[in-house]
Amino acid sequence: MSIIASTGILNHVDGSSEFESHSTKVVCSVTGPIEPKARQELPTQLALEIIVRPAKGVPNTREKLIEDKLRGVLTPLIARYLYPRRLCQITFQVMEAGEPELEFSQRELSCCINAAVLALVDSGIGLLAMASSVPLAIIKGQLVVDPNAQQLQESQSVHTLALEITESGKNVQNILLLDSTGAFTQNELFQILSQGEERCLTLVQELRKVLGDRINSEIIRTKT
Amino acid sequence: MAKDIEFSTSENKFILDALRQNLRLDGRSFDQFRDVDIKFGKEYGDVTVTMGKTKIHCRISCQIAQPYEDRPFEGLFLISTETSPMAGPQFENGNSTGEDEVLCVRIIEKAVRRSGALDVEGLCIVAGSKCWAIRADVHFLDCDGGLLDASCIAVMTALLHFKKPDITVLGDRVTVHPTDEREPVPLGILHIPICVTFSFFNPQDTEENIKGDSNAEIAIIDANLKEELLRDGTLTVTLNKNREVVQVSKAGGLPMDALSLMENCYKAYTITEKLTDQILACVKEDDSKRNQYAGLLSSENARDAT
Amino acid sequence: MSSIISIAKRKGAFQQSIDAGFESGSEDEDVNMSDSIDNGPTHTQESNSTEGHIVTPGELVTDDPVWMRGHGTYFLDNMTYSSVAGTVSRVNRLLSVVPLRSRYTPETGDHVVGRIAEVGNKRWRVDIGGKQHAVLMLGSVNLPGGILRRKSESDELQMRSFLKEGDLLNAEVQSLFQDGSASLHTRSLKYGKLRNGQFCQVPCSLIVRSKNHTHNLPGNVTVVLGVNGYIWLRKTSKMDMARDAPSGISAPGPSNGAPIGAKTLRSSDSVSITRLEEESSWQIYSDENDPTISVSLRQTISRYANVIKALAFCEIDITHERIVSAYEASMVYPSVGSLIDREVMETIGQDVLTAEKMRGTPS
Amino acid sequence: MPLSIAEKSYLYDSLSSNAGTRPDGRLPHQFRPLEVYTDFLPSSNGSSRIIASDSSECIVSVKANVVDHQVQQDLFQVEVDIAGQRDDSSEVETLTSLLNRVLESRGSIDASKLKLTRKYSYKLFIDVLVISSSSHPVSLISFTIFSALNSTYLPKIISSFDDLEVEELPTFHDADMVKLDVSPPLVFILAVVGENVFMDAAANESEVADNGLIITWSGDKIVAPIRTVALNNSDVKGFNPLVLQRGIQMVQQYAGDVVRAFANL
Amino acid sequence: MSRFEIYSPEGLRVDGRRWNELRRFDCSINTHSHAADGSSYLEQGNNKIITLVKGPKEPSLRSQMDPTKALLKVSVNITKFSKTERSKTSHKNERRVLEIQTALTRTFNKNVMLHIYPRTLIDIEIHVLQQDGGLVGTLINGITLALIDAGIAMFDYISGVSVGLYDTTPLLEVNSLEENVMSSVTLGVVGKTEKLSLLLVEDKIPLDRLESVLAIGIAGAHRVRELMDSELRKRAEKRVANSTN
Repeated sequence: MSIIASTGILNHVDGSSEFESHSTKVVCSVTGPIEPKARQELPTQLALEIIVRPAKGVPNTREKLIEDKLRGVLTPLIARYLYPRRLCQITFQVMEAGEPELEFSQRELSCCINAAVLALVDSGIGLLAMASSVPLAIIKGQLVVDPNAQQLQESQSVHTLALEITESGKNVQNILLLDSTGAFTQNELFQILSQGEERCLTLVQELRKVLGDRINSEIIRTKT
Repeated sequence: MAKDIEFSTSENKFILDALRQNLRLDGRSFDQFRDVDIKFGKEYGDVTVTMGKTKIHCRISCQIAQPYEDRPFEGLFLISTETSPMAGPQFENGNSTGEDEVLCVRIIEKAVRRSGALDVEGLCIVAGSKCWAIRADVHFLDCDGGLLDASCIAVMTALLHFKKPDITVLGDRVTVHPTDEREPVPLGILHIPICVTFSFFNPQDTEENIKGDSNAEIAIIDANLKEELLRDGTLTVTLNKNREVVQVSKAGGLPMDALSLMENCYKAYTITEKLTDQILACVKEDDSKRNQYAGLLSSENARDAT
Repeated sequence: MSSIISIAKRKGAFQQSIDAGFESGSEDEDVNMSDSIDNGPTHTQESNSTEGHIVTPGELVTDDPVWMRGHGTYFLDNMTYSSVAGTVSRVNRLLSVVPLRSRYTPETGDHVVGRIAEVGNKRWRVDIGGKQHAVLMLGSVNLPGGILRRKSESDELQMRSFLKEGDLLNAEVQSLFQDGSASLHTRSLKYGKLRNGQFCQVPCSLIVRSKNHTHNLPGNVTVVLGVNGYIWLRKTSKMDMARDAPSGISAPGPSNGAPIGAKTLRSSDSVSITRLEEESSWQIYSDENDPTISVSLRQTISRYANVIKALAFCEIDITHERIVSAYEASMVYPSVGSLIDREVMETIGQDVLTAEKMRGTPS
Repeated sequence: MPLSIAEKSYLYDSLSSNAGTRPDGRLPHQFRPLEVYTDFLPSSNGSSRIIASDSSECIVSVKANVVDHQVQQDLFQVEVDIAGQRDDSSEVETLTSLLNRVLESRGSIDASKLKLTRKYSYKLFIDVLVISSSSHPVSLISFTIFSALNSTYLPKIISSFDDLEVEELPTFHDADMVKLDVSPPLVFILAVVGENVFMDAAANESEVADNGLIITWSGDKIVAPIRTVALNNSDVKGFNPLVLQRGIQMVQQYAGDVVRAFANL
Repeated sequence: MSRFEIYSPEGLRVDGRRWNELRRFDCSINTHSHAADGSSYLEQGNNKIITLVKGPKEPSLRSQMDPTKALLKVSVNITKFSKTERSKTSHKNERRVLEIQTALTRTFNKNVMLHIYPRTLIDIEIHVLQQDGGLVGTLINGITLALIDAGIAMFDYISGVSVGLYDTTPLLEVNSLEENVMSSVTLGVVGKTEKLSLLLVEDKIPLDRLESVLAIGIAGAHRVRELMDSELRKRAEKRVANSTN
């Protein structure tokens, strides 16, 4: 259950990342803080423009919904008070959905969250915490962490969990997102939270490693 | 473009002065196309093309649809090129009414769709009622100039690479066979158009350009972003290996001598030849990689059967 | 013929009346390439630089380097080319090409009529029919309270009570900005807000620059002929009478062109009192018309407006004398409304030109 | 065109006085001269272009299609395009709906002239392009439509009228054309200033008008629609009901002259 | 198209022209003297267009104001009735029309002396009343005439013309019938030079034939320039004669 991720892959934006897990692959770019349009401007905080573009076809309500959920996750993560009357554009391009797009968006959503964390760090925009996200599914009463496309289709319920993580990726601070659909019991939900938390913690370590590797490879060279 | 990127006057002057001395900022010669890197994704018709710092992703998808009433024997083919700020802050999300965006969309349209690069008649399933609708989604990931040329390469490579599911037609009933059941079939590609864009600079006054006879205008191939922002005019020539001009677009800009435009067309042809070969080689290589795997599977099956 | 509407049927290409009867030789024929070599208009290059010669864009005007290149030209090395279609003009060493038609280009000293387009910070922006709006600075107008009055902050706040959007005024071009736009002033009693009449507009190329652009016309009407082609017709006021009093109508004396001042004051005491009154009161920015304008005067003003339009229709340069002449010629048509007919306008234009030939006084 | 207050009051006083002096001296019922071009679009069945003396200009094309009149009731369809305005602007939409109302099949126009067979009729697509206009363009458009319809020629039908049992579409003569003979209604617009009404108000007159009246004339009588319309957005006022009567009288008295003037071309 | 012979063995085209013959070219300027600063009406074959130039004038939007030069805006209104078959939909926001507008704007941007009209807007409005092939060339000519009529300074004429390629024969100025069955090239030529401001090829043409197509196109465009020039001179002489009255 490995991920492939890298940062700083694009040249004309302030931060960028690529995040791949199973067959789902997302590229994220961050531009900001920049001058906003008048209607976007917030007097005391950084405004966020979040754009999700699907692998196939034009964006529609499905992508708008993902954008909305992402906004809910990313807004509390960014130190927005640092950049009043500025704008940050966060753009996601889904390269491969890795799930049947008509029914599911869980995999894309959680990959977008992870990619966004990497790209935001890469852009140098102030963050209050790290975050990571994982999709989960319950198949025949059995909990599956990070299900693939096939597993999603066999599931009774699907869930996306995103957690705010602090203290070098050791402490789970808050739940940023819990998005569950399908039929499930309260018990199953608790199970989802505990197993999801476990996975999120390891994932955040992996994200930290990706970032660390990048810093090591670049900073050391410039120091010498 | 939404926001104009602007460089300082001195930087602009430096680039133009260098051009007057036959030099480009990235060290290329005037006629040098950037190296093109083509990568395939996991699925058929998923291609990423990188040219210098320009990166384009193209994704082909297909579904069954109803053909247009006036063209019952043809399938549908749509190329979608929507911009997003990912490629650079000058792009607005989904807004393709800017001058450059419109030209880009129209030229790709003419180069690929109008020129019949894809055999749309081969997409017909049941005349008048069912056909394949092929969709090419072009995603601009990173823009350092040459979006049009790179997009054309990406679309053509992806079309060559793509395979649609096999189908069986019984009367009006169409059965689509999942790709793991039956080997999917490639699209019919009739020719491979390649776009080559020239950027023109006027090293002198406008008066000299209009009335003089020095013809000293500078033409460079495959400009990067900075060069694009400074250029006085542009020409996009689309050719294929059959020595056919597919499309030429010089939509205004710096007036250029007709003979030098012809020269540009011939230069574009050598690039077309080279790129066509590269595209075909890449597709073939990827195909054989996949086939190796498929071959392994089929030999296993063969063993099972015995 | 119906008296309430005249409908004329026109044939062929949509050309203006002025072209009627002008048959081009090759009409309705496809154009053959082969005759292009010989039949094209040939123009010897030497003759092009002569005064009044017609040139078109891209045409070589002269290859003589002694000329200074003015408006309507561009050059490469020794060659001077035309950038507009027009006539070659030479003033001393300055060579320029005057386009046949173009928007009004202001020059310092021009007497113009303008309309307030925008009220801005300490300035008004005035539509004078040019390429850009002209600017009228708050400091360039007379304010109620006399010349010696200093402008104050309260003036900045109540600019709309002096001049507001839509208001018409006449003014002088005080200076030109770098980009060719004009700065106006109304610091003279002959300039300012316009009242008691109606506005009409003609192409600016038909107005000839002269010393005086305000004329009293027969029938108690005064015309302000803006150089920019904006024209104001009004009831002659006491001020108008005073202006013309010392020197008469047709022979403009030195006082006419000069800014109003001591010389005008000489004319009579009653006027000087009027002047003082006007200058010191809000009256100069009033929107009220003279309540005593009679119906017959209104009709006279309409008649003048129509004859000016007739002159413009015939593309005849508009001068004080020609307006009077056209007015007299129009008197054979008792109904003012009949002057809007094409044929009538053409007849009036013709009459004016004939009368001039007979008098032997071309403009 | 915004006018100054002094200009407006001068114009208003002139127009509302007993004499009703117009700025260009016209009589209250007098039109400005018009120039008409017809038949300049060979690919349309009828075309007309009218230029008013203030250079307001309107172009109308009439194109015919054969339709099943069971399915399509409205045999006239007007579409208005005003240069510089969006197709969905309120002015364009109001004008389009008004003009379609004027040409409604069950209205005053005789749509039976378009009937080809028992099944089929001609449907006329009337495209209006207003190149420029300095005052309310409805009258100009209506006049242009009038002259375009009067210069419309349609292919002559050669198949039989009774085709209820016939499968085929009607067939037409290759060269012979028949002149369309409908008498389309004319729309007049009048400006109300004080107690006076004026035909064909110029831009400056419209600017001071208290109100405007749209009155439709068909054949030899006043027909619907009759409505008021604001000619400016600064000085609109109510008016005396007697003025409406005066306006209707004026149209009744002079509309025939306009029709005759067009007929005499 | 079997009824028509596109190019007969005797060398005649569907409308009776020879391969190197232009269509009827009827133009007039100053057709809308009140409504615009410059105007033209042009019939090139069965293409009929009205062009209005308004400006240089004060821009209505601040964003249209450039302190160094004038902003040139071209809008092309292709009417629904311009073709034989009436179009059901408006052409206003079609990509093809946007492309034509951009191409025309960029063509005249380099030819009009925009820098002498800072902070102004030059608004060009074209109405296509009827079209019959080679439209973009006709639009170029209409704009050139109207700009000159407006007295706006420009470096030279730009004349537009289209050339078709029928098998191996270039046919000057295609009509829509020809345009539908063969590839065609549109050129915008600067003055009497061989410089191209605009060059559009929208269908396949053998690379080795392009040069001959361009050659005949340039010759045709030069002839169009002469026709426009003679009309302008005719007008100018009349105007000059009138003003010396």
